[in-house]
Amino acid sequence: MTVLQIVFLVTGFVTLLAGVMVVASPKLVHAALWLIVSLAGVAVLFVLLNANFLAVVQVVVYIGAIAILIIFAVMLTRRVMADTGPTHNPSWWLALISALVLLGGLLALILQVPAFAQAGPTAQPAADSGLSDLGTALVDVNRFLLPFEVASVLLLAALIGAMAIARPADAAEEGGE
Amino acid sequence: MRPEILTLLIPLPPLLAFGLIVLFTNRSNRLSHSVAIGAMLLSWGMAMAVFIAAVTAPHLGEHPIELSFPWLPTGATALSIGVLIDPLSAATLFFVAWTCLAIFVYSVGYHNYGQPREAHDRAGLPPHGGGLEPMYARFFAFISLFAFGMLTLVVSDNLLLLFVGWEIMGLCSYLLIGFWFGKDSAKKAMVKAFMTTRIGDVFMLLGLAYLYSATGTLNYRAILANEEVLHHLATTPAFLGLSIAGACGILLFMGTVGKSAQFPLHVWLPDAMEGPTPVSAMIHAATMVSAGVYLTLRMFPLLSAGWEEGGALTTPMLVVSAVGAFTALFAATIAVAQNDIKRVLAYSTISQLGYMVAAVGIGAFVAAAFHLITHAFFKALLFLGSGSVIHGMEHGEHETHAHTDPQDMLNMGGLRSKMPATFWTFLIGGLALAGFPLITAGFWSKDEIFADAFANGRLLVFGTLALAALLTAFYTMRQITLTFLGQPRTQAAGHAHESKWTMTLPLIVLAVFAVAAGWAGIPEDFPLIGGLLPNWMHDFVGGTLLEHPHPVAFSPIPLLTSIGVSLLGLLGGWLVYRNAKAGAPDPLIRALGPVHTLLKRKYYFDELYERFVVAPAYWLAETFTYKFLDGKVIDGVLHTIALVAGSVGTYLRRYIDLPVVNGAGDLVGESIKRAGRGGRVIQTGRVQGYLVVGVAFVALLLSYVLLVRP
Amino acid sequence: MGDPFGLIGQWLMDLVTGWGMQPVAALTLLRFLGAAILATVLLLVCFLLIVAERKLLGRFQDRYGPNRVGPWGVFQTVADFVKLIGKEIVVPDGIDKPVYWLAPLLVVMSVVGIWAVVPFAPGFLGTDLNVGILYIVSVGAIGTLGIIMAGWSSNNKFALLGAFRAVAQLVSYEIPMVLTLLVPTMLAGSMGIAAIVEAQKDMWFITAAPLAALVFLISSVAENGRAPFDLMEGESEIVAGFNIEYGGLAFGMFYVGEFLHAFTVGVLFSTLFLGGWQGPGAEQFPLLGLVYFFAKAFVVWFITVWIRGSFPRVRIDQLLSLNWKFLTPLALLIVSLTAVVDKLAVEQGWSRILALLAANGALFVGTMAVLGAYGRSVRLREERLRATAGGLSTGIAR
Amino acid sequence: MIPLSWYLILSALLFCVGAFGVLARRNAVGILMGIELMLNAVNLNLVAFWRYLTPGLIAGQVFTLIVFAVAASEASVGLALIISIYRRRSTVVVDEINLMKW
Repeated sequence: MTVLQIVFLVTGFVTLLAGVMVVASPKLVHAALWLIVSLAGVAVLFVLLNANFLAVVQVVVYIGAIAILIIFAVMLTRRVMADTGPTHNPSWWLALISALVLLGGLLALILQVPAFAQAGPTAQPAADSGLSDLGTALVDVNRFLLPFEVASVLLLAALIGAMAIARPADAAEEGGE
Repeated sequence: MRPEILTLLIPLPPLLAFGLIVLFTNRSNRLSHSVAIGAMLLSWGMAMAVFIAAVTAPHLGEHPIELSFPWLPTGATALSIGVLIDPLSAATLFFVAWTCLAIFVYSVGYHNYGQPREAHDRAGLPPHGGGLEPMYARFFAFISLFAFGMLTLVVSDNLLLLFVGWEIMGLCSYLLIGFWFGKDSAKKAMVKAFMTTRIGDVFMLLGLAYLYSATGTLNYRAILANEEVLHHLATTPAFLGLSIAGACGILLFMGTVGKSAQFPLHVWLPDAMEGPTPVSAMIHAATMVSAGVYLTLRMFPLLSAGWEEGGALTTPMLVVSAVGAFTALFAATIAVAQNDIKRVLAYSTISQLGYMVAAVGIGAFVAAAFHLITHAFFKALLFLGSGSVIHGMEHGEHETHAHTDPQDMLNMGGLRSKMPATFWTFLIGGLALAGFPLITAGFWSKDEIFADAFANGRLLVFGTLALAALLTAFYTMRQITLTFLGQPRTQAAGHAHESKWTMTLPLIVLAVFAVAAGWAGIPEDFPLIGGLLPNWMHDFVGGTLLEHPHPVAFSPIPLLTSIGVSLLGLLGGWLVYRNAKAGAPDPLIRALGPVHTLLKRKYYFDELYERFVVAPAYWLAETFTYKFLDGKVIDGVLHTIALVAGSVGTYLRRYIDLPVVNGAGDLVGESIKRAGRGGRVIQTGRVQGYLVVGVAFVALLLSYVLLVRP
Repeated sequence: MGDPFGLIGQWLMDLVTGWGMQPVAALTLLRFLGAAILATVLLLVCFLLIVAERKLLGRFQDRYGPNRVGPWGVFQTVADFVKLIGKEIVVPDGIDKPVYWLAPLLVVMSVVGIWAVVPFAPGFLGTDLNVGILYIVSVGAIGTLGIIMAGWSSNNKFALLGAFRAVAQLVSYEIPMVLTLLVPTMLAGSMGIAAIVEAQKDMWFITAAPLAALVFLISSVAENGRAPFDLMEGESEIVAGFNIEYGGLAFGMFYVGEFLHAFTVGVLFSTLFLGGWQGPGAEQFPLLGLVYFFAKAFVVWFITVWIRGSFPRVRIDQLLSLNWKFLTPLALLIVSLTAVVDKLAVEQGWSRILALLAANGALFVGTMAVLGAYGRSVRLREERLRATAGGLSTGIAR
Repeated sequence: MIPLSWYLILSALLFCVGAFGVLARRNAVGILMGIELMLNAVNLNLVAFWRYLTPGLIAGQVFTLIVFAVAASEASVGLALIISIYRRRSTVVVDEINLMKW
C-alpha cells in the first residue's frame, strides 16, 4: 500500500461516487456539479498516469467548457428552479439490470487477461510525459495529422451546426441577429 | 495566327453576337448594336487578314488555305466540315465583309437610333417618321445571324456546310422580310419568299444527295479539282440523256434559281421589299442572291464538265445561259415600268443576276465573278441610297403631315439639293449599274461579259444582254431623274433632308468601291489604259479553275456596243423624264399603252402562280389531304384500332387484373399492414428503450462469449 | 547572498528530515507549507492593493478617496475587514446550501491557484509545470464555475442574471485570451512559465508581439470583470450581480478574489510579456528579481486601475460583439501570423524580433483600416436613419 | 505501484454508471451527462493503456485528444438540440419526445 495507491484509491472512490451522484441525484444542477467533481477526479487520475497535459486539457475542456455549457442548458431548459416530477423513467430497473450485466461482462473480460494484472508500467515515459512527442505526432503527416485535421473540421462543423440549431425559429427567418 | 484557323473563326463573332443579343442585351439598344457591330467588325478584320493572306499566297488556286475535320461519322466515311479559301471564296469574302459591315453601320441610322420612341409606334409596324424602331435590338440579332450564315457559306469547303449557311439565310430572310409583321403585305411576302426559295432548295438538296451518292463526298476540292472524278461524272449517263454531272449541275442550279430569283422563281424578290431597306440591301445585294450565283460559280467545273473552251456548250450550261439571259431581259423590261424606287432596284437586281448566270452559262467564269463583286458593291450602294431617300421622304412627310407614299418615285424629285451626299453616291451607283463607260465598275464587268459572249460567238446571248443593258441604263436614268432631278413634286419631297452620318458614311465607302472595284479587272489589251493596272481579277480569280481560262482577245464591237447602249439608255431616260410634272402620269404609258400595263403587272406572274400553283396547293392541302385523307381514311383506321384495343383492355381488366393481380397485391399489402400493426407496440419511440435493448444484447453477447464459450 | 529562497528551502528540509521524517512526506509537508505561506501573503497583499486602488480611483475621479483611518487612510481596508467579520451573515431562504457555500471558496481558490506556477524570482516558484499556460487557463475556468454556482444557488433572479452575464462574458473572453497565450508559448517554444520567462532574457515578448499583449490585456481585464467590463455586477442594472445575496466574510471573499485577480492579471502580463523577474543582475541576486517582478506587476496593475477609472461600462451587446467580431478574429490572425513569421525568420535574435514586429505593425495597420471602414459605414447608416427619421417627423408635423 | 487492472476496473465501473445514467435519466441533459461519464471512462482506459502497455507510442494520448474534440462537439450539438426542442415543445423529458412513435 504505497502513497500512490492510496491516492489512487481515494481519487477513484471520489470519482465513482461523484459519477453515481451524477446519475442518481434528484437535482439536475447538483448532478452537473457532481459531474464536474467526477471529471476533476479523472483529471487527477491522468496526473497519476503522467499525462499532465491531458489532465489540464481535461480541466479546460470539460470543466471550463462542457460542464459550464451543461449547467447553462440545465438552467435554460426550465421555468422554475426546483426540479419537478420523477428524475428517472419508469423502466429504470431494466436499465440498471442491463448496466450491471454489462459491468459483469466487462469485469470478467478484464480479469481474464493476465497482462492487465501487471504491477506497474513497463517503461518510464519521457521527462515532459511525451508532450513534445505528442505535439509533433499531431502535425506529422505520417502519424496523426489526418485525424487531427478531421477532428478540427468536426469541431468547426459542430460549432456552426450548434448555432444553426439553437437559433430561434423567428431569428432564423429574419436572418439572425 | 495561321490563316486557316483565322478563317475558321470568321463566321463565329456574329453568331455569338446573335446569342448575346437574344439572351442578354436585348433590353439595351446601345449594347445590342454595339455588340452586333463590334462582332461584325471583328469578322471584317479577320476576313481582311485572310483576304490579304490569300492574295499574297502563291498559286492559291492549287494550294488553297484549307482546314477540315470530320463532323458526322456516317458508317465508314464521315461528313467533314472545314474551311476553304481559294481565289473565288477570297474575293467573295472581301465584298461580303465590306457590304455587311457597311449595312450594319447603316442600320443604326436607318432605325433612328437616338430618337425617342414614338408613343403610338407598335412592335411589328414601321415606326412613323423619326421614331425609334420598337424592335431595334431584335433587328440587330437577326442581321447578325444572317451575316453568320453568309460567312459560313463563303468559307465552307463543302456543299453540306454551304447548304447549312444557305438555309440559315433562308430563315433569316423569312424573319427579316416579315420584320414588320404587323403589315399584312409583309406577312404575305415573308411566306412567299420562304416558299419560293424552298422549291429551289428542295431541288438543291436532291442534287446534293445525288452528288454524294455518286462521289461519296461533298468536298469541293475532292470533286471539282479532281480530273478523273469530273471525267467519271461527265461520262456516266444518269437519266434523260444527262450525265451525272449534268443532272447534279441542273439540280443544284435550281437552288440558285430559287435563291437568286431567276425566272421562273423570281416572284418573291420584289415582294421582299416589304422588309426594312437594310434588309433589302442585305438580301438583294450583299448576301443571299450573291450566294446563289456563288454556288453556280462554285459548281462551274461540274456544269462545264466535258467542255473545252470555245467548244459546244454542255446541256446544263445551255440551261443556265438560257435562264440567265432570259431573266436579264425579262426583269429589265419589268423594271422599266415600276414606280416604287425599291422595286425598280429589285428587278434590276434580278436582271443583273441574270447577267451573271448567263455569263457562267457561256463559260465566262471570271467575268461572272467580276460582275458579282462589282454588282454587290453598287447594288448595296443603290439600295442604301434608296433607303436614305425614303428616310428623307418620311422625315418630309412627318414635318408636312402629308400622306404620300414615300417610296413612289413620282412623288419625289429635286432631292439633289436636299440630300447631296445621297445624290452623289446614288448617282455613282446608278452610273455603275448603267455601265457608264470607263470610270465605273459596272462598265468593266459588263464589258467583260459582252466581250466573252461575243468572242465565243454566243450572239443570241450577246444580243439579249445588250438589249437588257439598254433597258438597264434607261430605267436607271429614269430613276435618278425622277428622284433627284427637276423640282420637288410633293411637299414631302420639298421638306426632305439629308440623313445622319451613320447612313451617309457607308454610302460613301461603298461609292468608292463602286468605282474602284472595276479597276481590278481591266483587260490587258484594252486600248490606251489597258495594262496600266494588271488584270488582277483574271489572274487571281481565274486561278480557281483547274486550267486557267485565257483572256479573250479584244474586239471593238462588244466595247462599242456596251458604251453605246449605256449612253443611249441614259440619254433616253433623261430625255423622257427630265420634265415630269407633279400628278402627271408616266410618259411611257402613252408611248407603250397596254404593253406598259403588262409590264407594270409583271406579266401577271403573281396572278398566274396564284391560279395554277397556290390554289391547287391549297385544295390539295385542305380538301384532299386534310378533309379526306386525314379526316376519313387515317382517322377511321385509328378509330377502329382504338375500339378493338379498348374492348380487349376492358376484358383483361375485368377478368384478369382485378381478381388475380389486385387480389395478390392486396393480400400481400394487407398481411404486411396487419403484421405492422401487431408489431408496432415495441416501437415506443423512447430512445432509451431502444438503448436498453441494445445494451442488454451486448451484455448477453459478452456473457455468452465469456461464460458459455470460454 | 546568492539564492536566499534555495537556502531557506534547504534549511527547512534538513530541519524536518532531522526530526526523522522520510523525505517524500517531508517534501509534501514543505509543499503544503509553502502554499499556505504564499496564499496568506497574497491575501495580506490584498489589503494594500484595495486601499491603493481606492485611493487611485479617488485621484482619477478627482476626489481624495479613503483618508480617515490611519495615515492617508491606509488602514481603511483593515477597518472594512473587521466590519465584515463582525457582520452577521444573513443566509437567504430557499438557497442551495452546499453550492452556496462552495462558490466563494472556488472563486478565491481559482485566483490563488494561478500563483502556484508564477515564478517570482530565479528558482523561486511554486511548481514548474510543463503546461503552465494551460494550467492558468484551467484554473481560471474554475473561477467561472464559482461565479455561476454563486449566482444560481442564491435563488435570486438578479444573482442569476448576473451569473448568466458573467458566464457569457467569461467564457467568451477566454477564447482570445487563450489564443494570445499561445503567442508567448510559440515564441518560447514551451508551455512552462519558467521557460517562458527564461526565453525573455534578451528581449521581452511585448516587443515581438505587441498586438498579442494588447489583446491579452483587454481580454484578461474582461476576464477579471472590472470596468469597463463589469457587467456581471452592474450595480445600476442588476443591483450587485451574482454576489448580491452574499454578506459578511463570504462577500469579502468575492471582494478579495476580484482585487487579487486584478493584481494577478498584472502579474501574468508582466510574466508573459514583460519578462517576469528578468532584469539587470537578477540572476546574481534573486531578491532583485523579486523587486523587478513586483515592480512590473504593479505597473500593469496600475494601468488596469487606470482603465477602470477612465472608461464607462459597455453594453452587453457591445461587450460580446467586441469579443466575437473583433478580438477573436484578431487573435486568430495574430496567432497564425506569428506562427508563420516565426517559422520563416530562421535565425534567432534581432532579425526575428524585427520581423515579428514588422508583421505586427502590418497587422495593426490592416486592423485599423478595417475598423475605420466599419465605423464609417456605421456612421453613414446612422445618418441615413436620422435623415429618414427627420423626414418622417417633418412629414408628421406637416 | 498501481496495477493496470485497477484503472480498467475503475473505468469499467464509471462506464457502466454512465450507461445507467444514459438509460435511466428522464431529462435529456442528464442523459448527456451520462454520455460524458462514459466518454471519460473510455479516456481513462486509453491513457492507462498508453501508460502501461505502449508508453513509446503516443497513440493513446492522441486518441484521448480526439475523444475530447468529439465530446466537445457532441456536447455543443446535443445541447443545441435540447434547447431547440425545449423551444418547440417546452420539455426536455425524453419520454415525452416520442414523435418517432407510430
